[in-house]
Amino acid sequence: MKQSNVIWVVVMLLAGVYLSWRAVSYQAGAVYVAPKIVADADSGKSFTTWSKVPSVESSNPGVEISWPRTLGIWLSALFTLAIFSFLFGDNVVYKVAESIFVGSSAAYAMVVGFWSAFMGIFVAQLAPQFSQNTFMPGDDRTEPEWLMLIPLAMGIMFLWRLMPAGGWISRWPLAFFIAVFAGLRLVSHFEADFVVQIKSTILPLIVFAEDGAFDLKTSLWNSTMVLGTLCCLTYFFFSVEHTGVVGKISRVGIYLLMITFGVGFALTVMSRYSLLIGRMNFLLKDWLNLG
Amino acid sequence: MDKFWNSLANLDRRWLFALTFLAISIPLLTGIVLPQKVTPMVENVFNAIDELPSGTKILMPLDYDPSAEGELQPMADAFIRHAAQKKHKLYFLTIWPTGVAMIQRQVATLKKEYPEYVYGEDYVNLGYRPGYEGVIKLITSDLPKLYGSDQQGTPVAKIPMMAGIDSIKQFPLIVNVSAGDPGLKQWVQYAATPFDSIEIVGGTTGVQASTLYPYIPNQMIGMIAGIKPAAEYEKLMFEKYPEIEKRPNSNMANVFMTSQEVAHFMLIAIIILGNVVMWQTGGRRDQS
Amino acid sequence: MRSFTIIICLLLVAGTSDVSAQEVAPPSNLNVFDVENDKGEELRLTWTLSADDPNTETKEDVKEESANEPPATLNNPVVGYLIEVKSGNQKEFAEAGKVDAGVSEFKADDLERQEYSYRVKAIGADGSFSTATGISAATPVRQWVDRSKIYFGFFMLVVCGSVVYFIEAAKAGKQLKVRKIAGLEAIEEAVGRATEMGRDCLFIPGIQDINDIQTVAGLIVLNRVAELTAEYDAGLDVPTTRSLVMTVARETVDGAYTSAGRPDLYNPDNIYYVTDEQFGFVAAVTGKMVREKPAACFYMGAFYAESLIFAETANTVGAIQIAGTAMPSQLPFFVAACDYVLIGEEFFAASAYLSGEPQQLGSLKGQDVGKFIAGLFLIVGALLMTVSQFVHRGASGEKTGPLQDAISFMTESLLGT
Amino acid sequence: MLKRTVPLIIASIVGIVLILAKFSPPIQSWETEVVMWFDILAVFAFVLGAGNLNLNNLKKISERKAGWGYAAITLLAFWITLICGIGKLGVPPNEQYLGYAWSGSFEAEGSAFWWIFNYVYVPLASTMFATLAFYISSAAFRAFRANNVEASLLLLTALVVLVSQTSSGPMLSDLIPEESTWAIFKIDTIRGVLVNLFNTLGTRAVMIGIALGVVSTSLKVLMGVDQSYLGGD
Repeated sequence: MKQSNVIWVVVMLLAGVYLSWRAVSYQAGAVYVAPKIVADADSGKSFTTWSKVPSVESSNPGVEISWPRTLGIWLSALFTLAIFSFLFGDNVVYKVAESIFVGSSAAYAMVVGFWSAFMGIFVAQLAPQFSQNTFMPGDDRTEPEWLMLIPLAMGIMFLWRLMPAGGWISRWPLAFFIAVFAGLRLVSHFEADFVVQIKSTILPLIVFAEDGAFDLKTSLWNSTMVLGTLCCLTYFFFSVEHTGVVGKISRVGIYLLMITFGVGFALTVMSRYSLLIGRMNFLLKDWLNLG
Repeated sequence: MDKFWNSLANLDRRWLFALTFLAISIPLLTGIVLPQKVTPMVENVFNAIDELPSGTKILMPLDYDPSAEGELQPMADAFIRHAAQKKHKLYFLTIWPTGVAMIQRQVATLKKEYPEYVYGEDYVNLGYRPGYEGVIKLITSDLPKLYGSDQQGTPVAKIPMMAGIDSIKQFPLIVNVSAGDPGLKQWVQYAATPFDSIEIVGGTTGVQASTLYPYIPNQMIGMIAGIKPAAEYEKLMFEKYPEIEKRPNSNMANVFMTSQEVAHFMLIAIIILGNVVMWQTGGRRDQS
Repeated sequence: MRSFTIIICLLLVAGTSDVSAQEVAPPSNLNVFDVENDKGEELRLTWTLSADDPNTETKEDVKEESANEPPATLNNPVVGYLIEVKSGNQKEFAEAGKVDAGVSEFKADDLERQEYSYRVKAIGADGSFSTATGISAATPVRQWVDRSKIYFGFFMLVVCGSVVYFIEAAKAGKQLKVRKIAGLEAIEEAVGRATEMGRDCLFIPGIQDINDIQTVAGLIVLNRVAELTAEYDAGLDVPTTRSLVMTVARETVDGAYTSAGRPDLYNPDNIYYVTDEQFGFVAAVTGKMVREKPAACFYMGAFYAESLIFAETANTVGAIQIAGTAMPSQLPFFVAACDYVLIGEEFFAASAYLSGEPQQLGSLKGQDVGKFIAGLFLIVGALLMTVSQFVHRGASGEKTGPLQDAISFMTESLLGT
Repeated sequence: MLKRTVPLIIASIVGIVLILAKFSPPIQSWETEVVMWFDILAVFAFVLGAGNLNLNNLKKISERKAGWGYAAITLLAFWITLICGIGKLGVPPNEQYLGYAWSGSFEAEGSAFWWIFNYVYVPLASTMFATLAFYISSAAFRAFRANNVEASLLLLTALVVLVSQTSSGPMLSDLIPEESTWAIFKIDTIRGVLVNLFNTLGTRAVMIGIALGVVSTSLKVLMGVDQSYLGGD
């Protein structure tokens, strides 16, 4: 154990030396920004915003290196390595990255929900004057939308569970929404998955070409499509035991499903490797400036 | 010998991880490229851009995010290089908030390799507008309503190449790169299908591709689905414009494709090895 | 009528050739209809294009026949049309919209349910307007029932009705037989094994919110799994990606422990919120798997790319894995990497099986009727189309006849949406 | 009564009304309205989620449980991100409304929240996603074994499609002359049949089954046959 620790320390040190060398001599991970001044004649106010420019423009006037963003690139690279390290076993670095990830992504989702749904819809519709005077100046709503009191009431009912008594009232909004989506999904799945799929599988089993000749290829194709779908459907029958003829048909059905899954698996492989290539490319090019 | 197979049967999967890592990264670092056979669909996409007269206005919506970069960046690069080589006018925009950074990358490529391209005259970055497919529906009839200014906040009235553009019907071709919904499907449905004057080609991920094939060729000229066709596209481009090949990173799809090729054969070998091990050890599967 | 207009135009062109701007020929035959199956806010307008419209068909025909006649006869071609509207109490016409040349229809929306009068003018290239068409009027009508969806509704009623019928029949005491599903028998075995090993059962109800019916189905399965863990006194661990799912899961597990007679064992802390974000959740859950080594993992709900990450990580700690999902794209990964998988419909059926309540089994019988109807449609439809192939063998052109009517009734009406 | 019967009545009425709404144009828009309410309720629910996250981690810290340091890091990351985002730290005002300090987008380039998103969230999420490439290898080694007919079919189809996705596979199979009877064994042809025929038919059957499963689960919820989501009394 001790020996392996020594090896790790040496490896880390070497990596550190290499990275400092890349950072200094090749400006690994450096990000350049250019300023833009936005001024408003009416209020006399002006602000400077900064946006990223390609490193070829680093010598242009006004362009300067952005330390927060350069630090960001380095941090991204370290996070990338931290997540990859989990593949070789749980470790401190991964646990730190995981903790940061969980905390900040939970807050991220809440911030998005807060600004887009809560402020952007709820407050903007219930208190248009307030929202237009503060965070949504471009909005042209004048009258409050009183319907928004319904979700407010439901929200209060839902949060009532934090109270010592009467927490059961929170079941009402939950039942409401579970039922709402049960109804909506019932119709949409029936439409898109049931009706449309049946419709597109209704094909002639025997096909003749324009000139009246028998079209073997299309006939075989269509027949397989129709009969194969029927076999797979048989597999899903619950009230019939899978024995005898039904058993044989459902057997063919499960074989066909396995082929489907085999194809599905392999088709995804290319995209998954591409993800890894993308990450490696970030490490090698964006960060280390290699190649 | 039995001992050997048994140890393989209980192979620590970290060896497989290491193998995958090497299969992906070594080709990336060496930059070796393999020959490609060009398929007809890729040729159609290439010709759609190539046969337009120089200076044609092309709308380039880039709707993807960093996680899809590994698959879509090379084809976006190839589209941009090809279009710039033909001196087309490029109009970038995106309906994904994360697309803004992707456009910045393309702009960087243009600045670096085509210094004669002038912002506002040859290309413009209109940036992101929220609204998903609603954006597409709106700009088919009224572009300035949504895009009153470019990404930098410059009013379109001050951008020479925006003069006279009131809807995307003025673009004979849309070149879209997309990683999901809303994306290529919506551009086909709401822009290319209702308006005969707009043609569309696209680039998308391999996973997305199967849902898009039905639109070809009636509603969409063709598409580049994944790294492999992107590599073929680059080959076509190099044949016609050999000077592009000499630039750094211009053959990214081909380099990535070598990684894919090696990784795919590694995976096939792993599957076969798994089966050989199973036969040799009599199907025992020790889980640790 | 149209040719007459053209002649007049040509005469005008001939007579006043020194004047560059010509009066534009007006469009004609304006018709206004109510849009069917809407809530009474839309009207549809159609008209015949102006003779000076470059897209007017007669011009095209002429062009094809005599190429020597140049399209230059259009001194002042139409560039668009102006639609004007006047509602009941207004006196003046106001602009309702503009369309491009070549377009001969317009949809007016956001209307009240009152009478609207319309007229259309052509706009010339020089910006002048033609005289207006005759005035045409209509009132938007509100339809309470969308008649285009009646067949779809009827079809849905049949399938839903059979599910309801069998649930009620089972309640009334009708005996129903159902086959076994391997993955379900394994659930009890897995909980038992976790108890023996003294390790937890990990249950993930998917990564979607409660508005996804798969999450609801997953929570129903959780109810049965929780009953088992209560009986066996095994540990249960339920990480969720949504606050609402956490809340409902707590109610569910609480109820399950109560009905298993062990409310003392219920600990709400074991059902907790991690983060809304997909991969943040994955990072936390895989970390937990490696550290706490659950003996059984259940994945029941809507899953995306994380399916394989979960399955491969749990495999390294030697957990029994049972998955159920209705995401077709993730089934291959679960099938390859888990011990048992409930495929699509089996996942929804699981709750009925596990409850063992007769009325729940009735719903399965109803689903089978649905599949039977699907199969019947496939067979009848395919046979009809095959017969049609024989009947129309070698024939070109539009297929007609009662056979074709039957096919289109089936695909367009019954299966039309 | 109030705990169980009323929610069940609510569920039945609301669900049926929304099913009918699909068939009645005047009330079709209720769907959008109600879906919007749900998004708002989800924000209210964040109070519970955030409370739970904070309580759990605080408990770990105060009890000095193993790994309490990580709990502290999680809390720190949570609050920093939340404050940066809700407080719009470093967000410049909207360019058209400079007088309104809060008018900028909470994700504006250069803001603190934008920085966290780009340099913390994005690399962590996309790397986690990318680890799938490794898991594919390990799953292929352990799970793709021809033990029985089902597994063999899964394995064989996966192999064929994998070969078809390479460059050299199709090139090799192009050595088969176009006109020969063996031409149907060209890898692209086989791939076409597998992807467009077998994959389609299997997926269709699965989707038809899923639709029926959804219909019956929804009906059970609306009829009150399954009440487990309401918990005990």
